[in-house]
Amino acid sequence: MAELSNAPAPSQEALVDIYRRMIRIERNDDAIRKTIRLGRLVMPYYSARGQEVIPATISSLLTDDDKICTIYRGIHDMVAKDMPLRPLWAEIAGRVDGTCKGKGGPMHLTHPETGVMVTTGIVGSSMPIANGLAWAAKLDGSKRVTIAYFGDGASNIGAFHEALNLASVWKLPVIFVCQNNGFAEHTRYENGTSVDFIAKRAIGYGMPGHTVDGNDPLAMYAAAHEAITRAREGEGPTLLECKTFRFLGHVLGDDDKYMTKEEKAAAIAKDPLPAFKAWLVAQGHATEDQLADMQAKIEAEVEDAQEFGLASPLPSVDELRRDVFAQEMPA
Amino acid sequence: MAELSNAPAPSQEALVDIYRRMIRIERNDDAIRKTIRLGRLVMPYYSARGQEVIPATISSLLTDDDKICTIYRGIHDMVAKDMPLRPLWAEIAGRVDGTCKGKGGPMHLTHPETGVMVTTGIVGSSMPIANGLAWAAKLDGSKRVTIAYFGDGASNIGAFHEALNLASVWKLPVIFVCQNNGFAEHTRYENGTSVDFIAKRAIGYGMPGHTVDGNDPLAMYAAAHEAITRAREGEGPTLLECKTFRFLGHVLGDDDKYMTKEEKAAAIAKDPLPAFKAWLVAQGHATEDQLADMQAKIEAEVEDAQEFGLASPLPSVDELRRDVFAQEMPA
Amino acid sequence: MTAKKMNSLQAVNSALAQAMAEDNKVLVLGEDVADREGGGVTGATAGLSTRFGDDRVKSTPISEQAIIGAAIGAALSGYKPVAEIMLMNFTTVAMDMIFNHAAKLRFMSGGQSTVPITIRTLTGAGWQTAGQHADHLEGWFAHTAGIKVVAPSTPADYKGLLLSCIQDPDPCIFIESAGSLFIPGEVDEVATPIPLGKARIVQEGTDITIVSWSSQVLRCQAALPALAEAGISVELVDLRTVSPWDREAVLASVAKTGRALVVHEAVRDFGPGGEIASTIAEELFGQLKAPVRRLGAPKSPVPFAKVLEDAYIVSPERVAEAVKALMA
Amino acid sequence: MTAKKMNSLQAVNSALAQAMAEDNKVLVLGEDVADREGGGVTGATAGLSTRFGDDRVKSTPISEQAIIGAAIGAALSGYKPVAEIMLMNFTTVAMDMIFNHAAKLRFMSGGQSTVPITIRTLTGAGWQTAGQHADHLEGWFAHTAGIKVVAPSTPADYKGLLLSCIQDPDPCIFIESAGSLFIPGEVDEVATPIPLGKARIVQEGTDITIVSWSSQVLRCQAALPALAEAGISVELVDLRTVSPWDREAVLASVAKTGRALVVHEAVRDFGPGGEIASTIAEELFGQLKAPVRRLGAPKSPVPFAKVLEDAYIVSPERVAEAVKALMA
Ligand SMILES: Cc1ncc(C[n+]2csc(CCOP(=O)(O)OP(=O)(O)O)c2C)c(N)n1
Ligand SMILES: Cc1ncc(C[n+]2csc(CCOP(=O)(O)OP(=O)(O)O)c2C)c(N)n1
Ligand SMILES: [Mg+2]
Ligand SMILES: [Mg+2]
Repeated sequence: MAELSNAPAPSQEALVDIYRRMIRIERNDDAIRKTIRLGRLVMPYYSARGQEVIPATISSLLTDDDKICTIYRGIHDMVAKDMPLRPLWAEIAGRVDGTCKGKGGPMHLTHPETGVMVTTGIVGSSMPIANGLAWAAKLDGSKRVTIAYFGDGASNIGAFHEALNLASVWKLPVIFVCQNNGFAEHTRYENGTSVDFIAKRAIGYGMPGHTVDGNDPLAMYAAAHEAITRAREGEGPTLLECKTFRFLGHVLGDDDKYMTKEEKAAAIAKDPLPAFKAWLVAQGHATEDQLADMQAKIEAEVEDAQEFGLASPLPSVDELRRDVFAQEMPA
Repeated sequence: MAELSNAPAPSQEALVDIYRRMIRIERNDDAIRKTIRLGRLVMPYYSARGQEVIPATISSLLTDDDKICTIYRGIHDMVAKDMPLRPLWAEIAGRVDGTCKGKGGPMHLTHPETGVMVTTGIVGSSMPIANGLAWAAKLDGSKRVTIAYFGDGASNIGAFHEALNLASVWKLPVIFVCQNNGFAEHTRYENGTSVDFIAKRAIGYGMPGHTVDGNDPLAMYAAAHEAITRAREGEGPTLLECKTFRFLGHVLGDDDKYMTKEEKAAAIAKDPLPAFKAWLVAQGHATEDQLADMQAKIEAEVEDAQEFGLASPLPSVDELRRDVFAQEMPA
Repeated sequence: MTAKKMNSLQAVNSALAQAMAEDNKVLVLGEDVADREGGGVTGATAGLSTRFGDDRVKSTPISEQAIIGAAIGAALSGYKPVAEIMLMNFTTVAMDMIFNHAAKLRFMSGGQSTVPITIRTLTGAGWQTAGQHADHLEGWFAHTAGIKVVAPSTPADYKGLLLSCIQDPDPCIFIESAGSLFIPGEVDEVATPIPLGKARIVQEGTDITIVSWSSQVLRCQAALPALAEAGISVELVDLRTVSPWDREAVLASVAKTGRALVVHEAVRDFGPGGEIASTIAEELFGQLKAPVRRLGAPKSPVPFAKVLEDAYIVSPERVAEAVKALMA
Repeated sequence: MTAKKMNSLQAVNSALAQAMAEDNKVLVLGEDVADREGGGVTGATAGLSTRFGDDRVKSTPISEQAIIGAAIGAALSGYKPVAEIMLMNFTTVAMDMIFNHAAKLRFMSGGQSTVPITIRTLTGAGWQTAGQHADHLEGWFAHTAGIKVVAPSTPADYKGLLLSCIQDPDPCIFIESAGSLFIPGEVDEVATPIPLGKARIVQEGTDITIVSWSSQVLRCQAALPALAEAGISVELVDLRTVSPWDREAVLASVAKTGRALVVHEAVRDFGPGGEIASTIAEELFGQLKAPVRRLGAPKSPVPFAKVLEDAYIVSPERVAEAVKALMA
């Protein structure tokens, strides 16, 4: 794990905070999967296990005021952004106390208070909307930034292109964060994408683009710091390509036939979570005990959220007439 | 007009043929405009006056078997491809002898025999369809190529991105020809486009991209030759950005308020038509007389086509029930 | 209130100016909309960027997805963007943003997100722009949950309804149509918003109700003198808002007249008229003196040749004929 | 002919294999469709690339505009491409290619261009995929001139109709729907194409006609036993093709029964049922014993929570209720 020279080193506090976000993502993901396997949650689940570092690091540099737009594979992004877990669980359980009253579900989780503005199930569509959030920040004279999360496959759809071009022409405070996990559903990166590094596409929009090891918190910190600073200072957008891997295939239950056992095993062997933990301890940034304590608290939070979510009432069918328009529709 | 060293020089015959196509475009355009001004043709007209060199040069390297997809500003592309003028005129006059029986009009002229496959009024949409034509050529084991014409403004729409990426991944025999006239309707290049040269976007698709003086037949010949050869030899697509200028604004009648008189005058002063003609004569590639003779023949062809078109009968209203589906719809 | 003679295009410009002056959250974006670009190809937005600043009136690249996306994002942040999609056929390149996002974010977020955008778009046959520039697609949007569909026919309605769209908390698509754009009328300089969802009775009558909207209202109106001469008393209802449509007004009118004709410029087949006609037939079953008929464009793309385009549009003569047939 | 028990997903696979074997101009393209990518996320195209080669079965990037564009271009060159758009909501990102191009090129070219493509797409509520993955948009396409809309409900129809779509000279959108995809049935291994535009009488009856299509047919069928018990003789018509729809069959049936209920999974408001209901009411005016009623989804995005999703879909119980109300 190499520290980049021309970037501010994260403080000890920041490092531990990144780890906190990572372990919160992982513990929550683990609980969701277990609950699904027990049949107590029914939903399509796109686990981001393996991709924790990216949003954990980025979120460590954001405030509640900063916004994110994310995708179906985005619960890690929300948890990293410190979205509370109780309404998250109630939502994925389809209950009234969910962020969206159970109407949106896992692919459309929304929590404006922590800046989780839009979660979309349409590949590529986080980006054009993120521009609008960034435009509003500019109009407000605010220094807040917007992050658009998306996958490698999404970099091949039209919305990517239009969004990056507009962001550059309008110099918007937005960061386009591509979580390149090497696959788009079952399609390997190089079979769908014509360029070796997605970051190169930034050249076509006159904006900076960087390919980063998305499993390396220090590299991610440096790149994210630079991009976020640029955006806050009114210098415009950046494209960050963060290389990573999804350990659990496209959707929970996916049989992974389209990849080799070896490559999967090799990727999992490089799991950033234990590696970063060991590094933190080795470097003296935290003790095993401190981290165990942190983890225990998070597990308690997750358990509480799970119980809360699954105990929350089911929505009334009247909800079909509400929130379609601002005014409730007649029965 | 500099000859490029690493490209085959066009033969004398080719040079004269390029000029023939240019003057055929220009004479035809002139006649269309006059006929509109006389009120004998009613249609939205997007003149390409000033852009003749691009399709004239490219078409000199194509056969009838090669295909083009073009746009509302595309009559020059068709005329360069040697589309016959009689059905062209009948079509823009909305008559039964038109290429499209008067149903498509100027924005949808189609003439498969000369390879004019699709003319679209939707910015960017020539490109995805051109890919399919190129894919078919590959499946057929044919060496034919497809040209997708489009404007600089079109390089900012999603279809551009998706088409270039797919063409590269599939290694299709297609050439993306951007006729960069510096404006998208009333919007100046740099106010809509985030990169200084559209050709740079090719980097993002792992394909060659070149910016060429689109008013210089020799430069265009060299670049087109290279791209077409690549495509014919199965090496995949190329993006050509051809810099040019439209002398008559976006649509006939446009008042050009969005540009300065000076820049327009400067561009018109560099009109490639008289310049190329003078060069041909000076270089001894043709005599004034030969070119005058050629022009006279073309003017006769245009006049004949105009008369033919305006004399052709109006379509019957039954045509609304025909060609919607393969089978005629009941009355 | 001072009224002025203006056409519907000018009424749009006037509405935008009034809305921007009254509420600094109102923004305008779209291709060529700023004055640097001539204030719009038709001039609909002329003068706005000069008056309200380049921050609030922004020309965009040719990127309809990016346009609607930017509008949505700004709306989520408290702004009221008016996005122009030059022509309705180009909504197809932004349809994901409109259908999957603008229309649905409120519901999918359980009411947390509000997307008060207005999409202005022009369409309609009559200008020989052929197959890709003139479709009336209001039926698609009316079938979409979460978006309102507004289709005025007079300058005063263009202005008053656009003002309402801009202030409405829901996304609205505001349809400007070739056949009515340049017809002049009286418009208040400072206008009162006209409520969405309320029809306008263009002419009262007792024999038959014609329901129409957008430019087609004018073609129906043009048929009225001949029908009056034929002794037929027509009630002409301009829906103004296609969705939500004014069921009460329509049903009340047909309950009175006992006959209904629904006329739109859109393709008849599976068109928006089906909703209105079948609702009338269902709700007033047994009370009708004649079947409810629908007129619309044939199932064909819009043709180029003038003679075909004329036949494509439902003319005043065809309206009159259909009314007479229903009275027979 | 040997028949085999298979579900509709397998029937699709079987149809594609048969079509590709019979005609080497048939191509398949879409996201993940080749065997290298697992033969489709659902397995609909499994085995095809291995059997017919990677040239004829091509996985694509996530680029729906490019997918449909490539299909159109290949079709213009004599091929018969079957393009998969994974889910119907994603047709919105390719809508320009479908609506402005595939559907219109024949007309706009005066008959020179022919675009025999088939767009296969899956949709339908029931899998808790929420607001952006389950809309039934057949109404939009049925309103579009130049494209045929096919929506089968049984494995045999999935196969026979898909074969017809592929061979049809016009663009077809072939709608696969969650509610019917995994229901098994008998399918011929080498099947005969089922003609487009012809309805299927699922059950003959004399009291009332139910018109439906796609998965909704199965929910109507599930209501039949209860209705039979209540002594109501129902004629259930599966349209199979939504556009062009089988007017003759529907009108003949309703002329016989005197009552009609149109039921679809799509949103009721401005939905495709409006065309059918208003046509029935118009053509059979004065002959009906009850108003023509329509059932469909509420005007709402598809909700996530199971309890809401269940209420969103028109259940067999609601079909039965509506029938009984019409008989009352
Ligand atoms: C427009 C659109 N097309 C197709 C899909 C189906 N789909 C869902 S996820 C996915 C793969 C996306 O891959 P990538 O962008 O790399 O993100 P990842 O899932 O790997 O995080 C596809 C094709 C979709 N949701 N939207
Ligand atoms: C999708 C779409 N958006 C907008 C338009 C309206 N429009 C027609 S031409 C044009 C400008 C295109 O500019 P460019 O691509 O540079 O081509 P040029 O006209 O300069 O040849 C625009 C915006 C359209 N036809 N299609
Ligand atoms: Mg991926
Ligand atoms: Mg241009």
